[in-house]
Amino acid sequence: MAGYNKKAETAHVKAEHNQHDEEHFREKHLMLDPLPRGQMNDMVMESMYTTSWKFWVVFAILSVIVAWGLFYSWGRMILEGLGIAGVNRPAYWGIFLVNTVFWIGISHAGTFISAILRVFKAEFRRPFTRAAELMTTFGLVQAGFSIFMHMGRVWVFYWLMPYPNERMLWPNLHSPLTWDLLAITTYLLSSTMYLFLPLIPDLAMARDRSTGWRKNFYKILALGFRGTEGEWSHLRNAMSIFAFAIIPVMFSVHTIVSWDFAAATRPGWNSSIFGPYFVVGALHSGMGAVIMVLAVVRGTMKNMKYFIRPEHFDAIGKLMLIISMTWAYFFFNDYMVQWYGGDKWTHMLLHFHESGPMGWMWFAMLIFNIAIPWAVLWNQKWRSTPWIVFIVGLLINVGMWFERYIIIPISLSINRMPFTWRLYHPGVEIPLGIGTLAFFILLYMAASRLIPLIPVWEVEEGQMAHELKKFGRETVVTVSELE
Amino acid sequence: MIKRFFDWLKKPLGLIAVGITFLALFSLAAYGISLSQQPPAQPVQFPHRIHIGFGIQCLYCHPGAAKGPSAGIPAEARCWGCHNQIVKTQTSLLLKPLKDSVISGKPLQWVPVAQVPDFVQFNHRAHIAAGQNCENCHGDMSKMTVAENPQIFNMGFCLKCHTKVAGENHDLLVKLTDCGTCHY
Amino acid sequence: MAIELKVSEVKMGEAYVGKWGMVIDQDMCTGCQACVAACAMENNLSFVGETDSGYGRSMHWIRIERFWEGSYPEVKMTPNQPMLCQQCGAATCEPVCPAFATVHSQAEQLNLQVYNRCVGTRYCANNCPYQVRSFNWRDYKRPEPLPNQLNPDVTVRRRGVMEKCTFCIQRIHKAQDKAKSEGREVVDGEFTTACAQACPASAITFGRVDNPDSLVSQLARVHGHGVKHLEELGTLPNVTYFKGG
Amino acid sequence: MSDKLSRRDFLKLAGVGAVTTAILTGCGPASRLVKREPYLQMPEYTYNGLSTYYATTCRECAAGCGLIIRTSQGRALKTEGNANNPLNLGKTCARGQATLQGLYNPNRVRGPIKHTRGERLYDTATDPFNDDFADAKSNMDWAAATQTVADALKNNKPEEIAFLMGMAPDHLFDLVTDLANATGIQSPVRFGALSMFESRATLSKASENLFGQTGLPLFDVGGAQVVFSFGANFLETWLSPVSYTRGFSALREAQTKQRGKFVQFESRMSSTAGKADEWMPLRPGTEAMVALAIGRLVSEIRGIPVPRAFSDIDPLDAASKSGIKLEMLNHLAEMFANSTGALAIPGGAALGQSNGLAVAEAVLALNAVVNNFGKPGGVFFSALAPNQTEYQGPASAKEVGEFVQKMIDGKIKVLFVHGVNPFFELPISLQFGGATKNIPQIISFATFPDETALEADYIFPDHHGLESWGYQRVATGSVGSVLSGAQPVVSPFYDTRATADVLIAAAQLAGGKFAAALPFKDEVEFLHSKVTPLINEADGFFSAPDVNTFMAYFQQFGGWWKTTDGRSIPNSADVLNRSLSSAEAEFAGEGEFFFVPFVSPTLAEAGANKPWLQELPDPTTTVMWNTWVEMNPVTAEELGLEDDDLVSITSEAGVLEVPVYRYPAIRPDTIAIPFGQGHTAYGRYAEKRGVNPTDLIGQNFNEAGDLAFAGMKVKIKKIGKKKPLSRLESIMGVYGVGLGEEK
Repeated sequence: MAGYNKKAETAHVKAEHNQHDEEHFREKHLMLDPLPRGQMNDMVMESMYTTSWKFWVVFAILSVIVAWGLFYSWGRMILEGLGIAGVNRPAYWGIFLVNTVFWIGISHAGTFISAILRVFKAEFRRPFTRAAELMTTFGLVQAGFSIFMHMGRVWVFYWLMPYPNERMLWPNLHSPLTWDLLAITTYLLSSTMYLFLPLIPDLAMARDRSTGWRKNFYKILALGFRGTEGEWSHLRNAMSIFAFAIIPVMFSVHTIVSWDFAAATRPGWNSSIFGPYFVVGALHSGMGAVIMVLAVVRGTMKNMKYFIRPEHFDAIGKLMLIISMTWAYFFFNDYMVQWYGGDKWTHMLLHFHESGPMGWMWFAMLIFNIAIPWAVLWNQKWRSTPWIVFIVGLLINVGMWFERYIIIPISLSINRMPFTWRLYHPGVEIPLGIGTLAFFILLYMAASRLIPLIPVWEVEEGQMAHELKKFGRETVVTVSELE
Repeated sequence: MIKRFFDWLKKPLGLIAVGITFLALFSLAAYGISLSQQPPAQPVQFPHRIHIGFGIQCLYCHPGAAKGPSAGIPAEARCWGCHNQIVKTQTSLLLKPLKDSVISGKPLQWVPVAQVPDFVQFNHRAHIAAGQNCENCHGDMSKMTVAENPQIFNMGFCLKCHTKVAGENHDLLVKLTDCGTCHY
Repeated sequence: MAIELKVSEVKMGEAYVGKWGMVIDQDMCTGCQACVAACAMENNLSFVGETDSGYGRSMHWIRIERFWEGSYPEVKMTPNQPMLCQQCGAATCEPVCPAFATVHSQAEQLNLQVYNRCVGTRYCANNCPYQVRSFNWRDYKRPEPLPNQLNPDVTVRRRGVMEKCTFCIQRIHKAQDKAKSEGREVVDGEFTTACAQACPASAITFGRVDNPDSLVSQLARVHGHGVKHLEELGTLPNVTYFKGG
Repeated sequence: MSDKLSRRDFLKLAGVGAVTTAILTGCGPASRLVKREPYLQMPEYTYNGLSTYYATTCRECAAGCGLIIRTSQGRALKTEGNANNPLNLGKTCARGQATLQGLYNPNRVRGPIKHTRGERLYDTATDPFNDDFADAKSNMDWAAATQTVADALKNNKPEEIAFLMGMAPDHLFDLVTDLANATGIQSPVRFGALSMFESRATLSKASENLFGQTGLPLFDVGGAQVVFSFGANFLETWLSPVSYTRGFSALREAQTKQRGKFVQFESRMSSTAGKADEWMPLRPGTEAMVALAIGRLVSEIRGIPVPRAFSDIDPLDAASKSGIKLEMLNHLAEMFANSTGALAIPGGAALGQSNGLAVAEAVLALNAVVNNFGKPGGVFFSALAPNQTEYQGPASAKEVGEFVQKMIDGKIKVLFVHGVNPFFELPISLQFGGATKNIPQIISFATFPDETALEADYIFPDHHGLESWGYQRVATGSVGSVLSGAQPVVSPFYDTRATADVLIAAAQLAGGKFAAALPFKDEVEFLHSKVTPLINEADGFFSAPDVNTFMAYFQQFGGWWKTTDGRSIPNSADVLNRSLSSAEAEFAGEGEFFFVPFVSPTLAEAGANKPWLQELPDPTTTVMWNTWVEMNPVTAEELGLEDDDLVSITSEAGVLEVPVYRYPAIRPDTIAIPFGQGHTAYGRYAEKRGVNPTDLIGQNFNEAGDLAFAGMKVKIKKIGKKKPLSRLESIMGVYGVGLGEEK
């Protein structure tokens, strides 16, 4: 199987010389490079089983970080109060909500790739829908952690749930936070189900190819899937319903998150464009995260160079470029309209963003989110190179995190009562934020060794649908409608 | 390892172990709940029943109920006013703590049974003035020896009565179900 | 809730009359902090120590703001501005609380903060344009025997709970209870808030704004040029300021 | 009894109830572990849950405002002003509000202690917000303590026994005075840092010089139309701040009369000056010159011949020396001359200079030119308190200095200290600390473990003001004659004993002339003897047939006062015909900056141990919990200083390290430091916080014997370290610091 790796590596170089070669098509495009199904299954199984000592070292380090950053620090904060964090008057919201918004943003990529691209039959999506979908679920877990950390009395979180009680009290449906809670819960549940449905055939595959505790594990999860005609048709129906249904959920979640800010009577927040602006921002950071994950998976996991090829980085890179442009458009729109609004507090705030003590962050945000993607991603060669897009994805994520930091604690520093203006200096938020990041990676690492990261059936389905045909002297790719 | 453990659980011994663990946890929880429902130990086994039997009014010993927020526990001088004339006080073992307390000047430590959390600002006076009787909340003391609470004073208990009393009177309902009426 | 929330019914532009209100004469206020101390003593406010108080975490329910105009030697201190909860008729803090912990009192027309319902999202504080809410960032300690001084009529707040000026609602209730037990209405001036009671310059006046004969209503009429802060936001504040001078 | 029980009651109610709250509700339901102890014998007027109110007198400063304390079940809950008391009419200041934090202070002296000088009285190792640091244990009983005092009285020559007492003219001062008069021990010396910063002696000396009568002038701010204040910080701590604030409020009353104008002359804008319509930052030391120049201009405007008092002054010269433009002087003079109620007040730092007496005379003379004496909005002599025949001011700094000299000379063998903390309040340059080494026995009656108690051989703690009996004469501020009465509102919290009781008992033990001097059973009997003459006085707020009924009313109303105007009118006939000095003040030291120490309006001399007073923002700078030095931003820039930069300030007398506050309203050649912090003892909240500006004040007096505390020049050096100050204000929002280049 090692031969495929080499081929994939060299495919790109060859392509330059031999544009119309059939062999070149096969090397470049996964869909045109079919392998026997059994072999692909074995490759995926092997990738799950292979763990080097490095994996365990990283795993252990991350576990320690999670134990310290997340659980110990959070426990301390619950016992001592939010005083050990950096929140103050007027920056009542700090990095906790920055992280909440950030992780919800990350989670958007999965749905975008696996639902929207599925609905639009973008074929390049096939090998990495699951890798992206996993990010949705695990990202939302971190968002949940962050928002619960943020609460002053997290032990009474259940008061935010609507449940009948003798006090005759319900959550306040006027409050954007209540909408938030409902939206995030809905999104977490539906995206988990949407992760699970396409996973069933792969779990059944893994069940059939494993022994020991893993066999029991997959047996329970596969729900007795045998691959009969009826099962497949039910599964396809369910998936197409979910793929359509989850798209509005995805859009609503980040819109509602944006309403937490837009619905408030604060200078800088009270903006009607925040909904789409936040959705695009979420996709921006989400696509950046997907490309980082793919680069890491391709580089570290066995057999992945066959499934994830430069063509995929190329395709995602194009998407990133478009999203970056859209984000820039919304940013400019928001900034310009607010500036023209002429409100003195908004002016002061916009000025503070640029030239206040955290002004560097504002410029860094623009460079990372706009300048660098535009400068790099226009070049097909660059955007097909994993390490380059990895760095671009990383910078976009940092930039988007900065964007949320500017919107939340920095904007909160300026309000209509100048007597109370004050800067925000993070405290225990830093270990907690690192903890959520480590926990995300930890979950992902564990998942990569527990569930098939590549939807083999989906890849095979694509490969069956694709064909190379000669049209005169030209070799063309044809795709047949499957579903 | 895990598999062996699960296999073991399926064996009779394992099932028994599961059963015992479950029962132990359940009975601990039940014990905890029942403990919280017991009337607490009091320094004197004060029989409300007998005192009410003598025809002593509630307000004789708890006059604060008609005047202000707290009904109050009577000063020992009030107990002693009658009891020092009763021969049994000198001999009864049950009354010894009272006697000792009066002699030593160290007050008895009563444990209140009818309590609301400290974020509830309850006022007895308003309730008495609104025509509520003591037993509506505190139960029929003439049947109790050591005071115990017939019901848990939680918000549902308060609101049930408040909404009932207000009935169709909207202004009264607003006042009686306003958060700020009890919580500040 | 058994009764529906009615905040949304109070719309901007409608004639709104609150119930309790305050008039603050900034020309008289000397900034002496007596009101701040009185409020702290009455309402069991925690002191937070040097580090936290310098980091915007002090628990003052009322603060006295002053700015500077001009530069030396023509510098002037702007009139001291006691800033406290404005008890808005259409408060921005209320609709954003997910738990109804910050809720409008229909009976007293005040913005209540129900400590025991608060889950600590701090949205209300973000959304308060006056920035008058204080959050219990920690369990601030009162070493023994300082707790002896705590007012039993006011709940002692713990960590993770928002708090703010209540217009001394415990005094309102006490006065109402007393009046009711005597079979009469509360008389204007019968009681007042701790800050107004202490103020040596009598810059703060508290009373019923819905009663045209009360002292606050009279003062508002006599002055005639009172300012309600950030009124343009439609918050319908119940505190009127006179800049004077 | 009731106090102890109800304290426990409370602990369990609020303490256990609040602290052991269940997790699920946060504020928590009351715990089932709560125990309640009933009263053994319930006071007949008490009901559980209902408050009882007691009238008493505020002891936080010497003004003598009446208080009503709300108590419940033996606990004092809240301070309210006594609306009957004509001095404060129901109002209080911040310090009065916080008096309960003194009563329930975690660091109090808990019983009589035989003490080694310098030994710590409480643990200071840990965090002040923790519960667990213990005060020193009492190691003797009160019988032994009384015997110690008796021995001290008996075994020393009377003239070698001295009393150093607080500023308040109270019953204890009367008792000690009686004792001194009858036995020949030294007359008690009354002193406080406030009297030093108020320059009381200068004010009364100037009155004596001008009007031929000693007394404390009373300025009717409320009745005036235009008020010129030369350094008098009457809205902060000066003489009787609550009463003067009420006057200010009346001055600004715009509903029924024209709004009065107010001009303040001082080099640093105090919070009083912050309320002024015009702030005149004159050069320190030129106050007398400016006052005389205005006087001259006023008489010119009014078209009267320039009186002798103002004849020597050249307004142009005054203008150039003081830094106030001549047009401005003319404008001010017009304002003063054309007003129907003009008033000029001397006070504060203006008098605390080498020419302080001249300043006071010049400013008082300014009143003479508009002849407002005895008129509404004018100058009066304060009403003498009911059982007082002549004005008795506290000792001036010079007299204290003489007292210290006696100590150094070994002429004092026993020193009793009550109500004053000389180790903290007196400048180091007066050498009180060193002088105590020559005294064999020091007995402190301190309620709190202050610096002086730390250097005493015995500490016999007095009750807190709210636990004690007494009365206090109101020295100034009221229209009528007022004797504010004090009574215990709670029973003593610790094993403390009223100093009056200790002295009476000790005098009985000492026998002889001591016993004869104080022939009383206890403090209350002494009080009865003192108020008995008032029963027959006319015009009282109440009258009673006998002393017991009188005392009952006295307690109920919180004192006794006359309903008539007790103020007397100064004899101003000769004022303008005197020649008045317009000399500039002389400043001690080499430095380039004038140094103005001022009393912190929220802490004053004894507030530092009350945590809520520490957390009150200063009215001008909003700094909490610390000391700062105010410096003009221009000066700071020249010296390369930012906010919070530590600087060392050097005067002839000493060195201090303070963080900088760039204060926009201070002369560039002046710096100012508040007095109130810098304790080395005095409880966990006071200790090791800030610095004491008296360390910089040298031993210079003005002609009236008051300390020339504002007569120093200092040098400033950057240290290069920072000490961030806790401010309530936003440095970004108020000063535009850190917002970017433009604001």
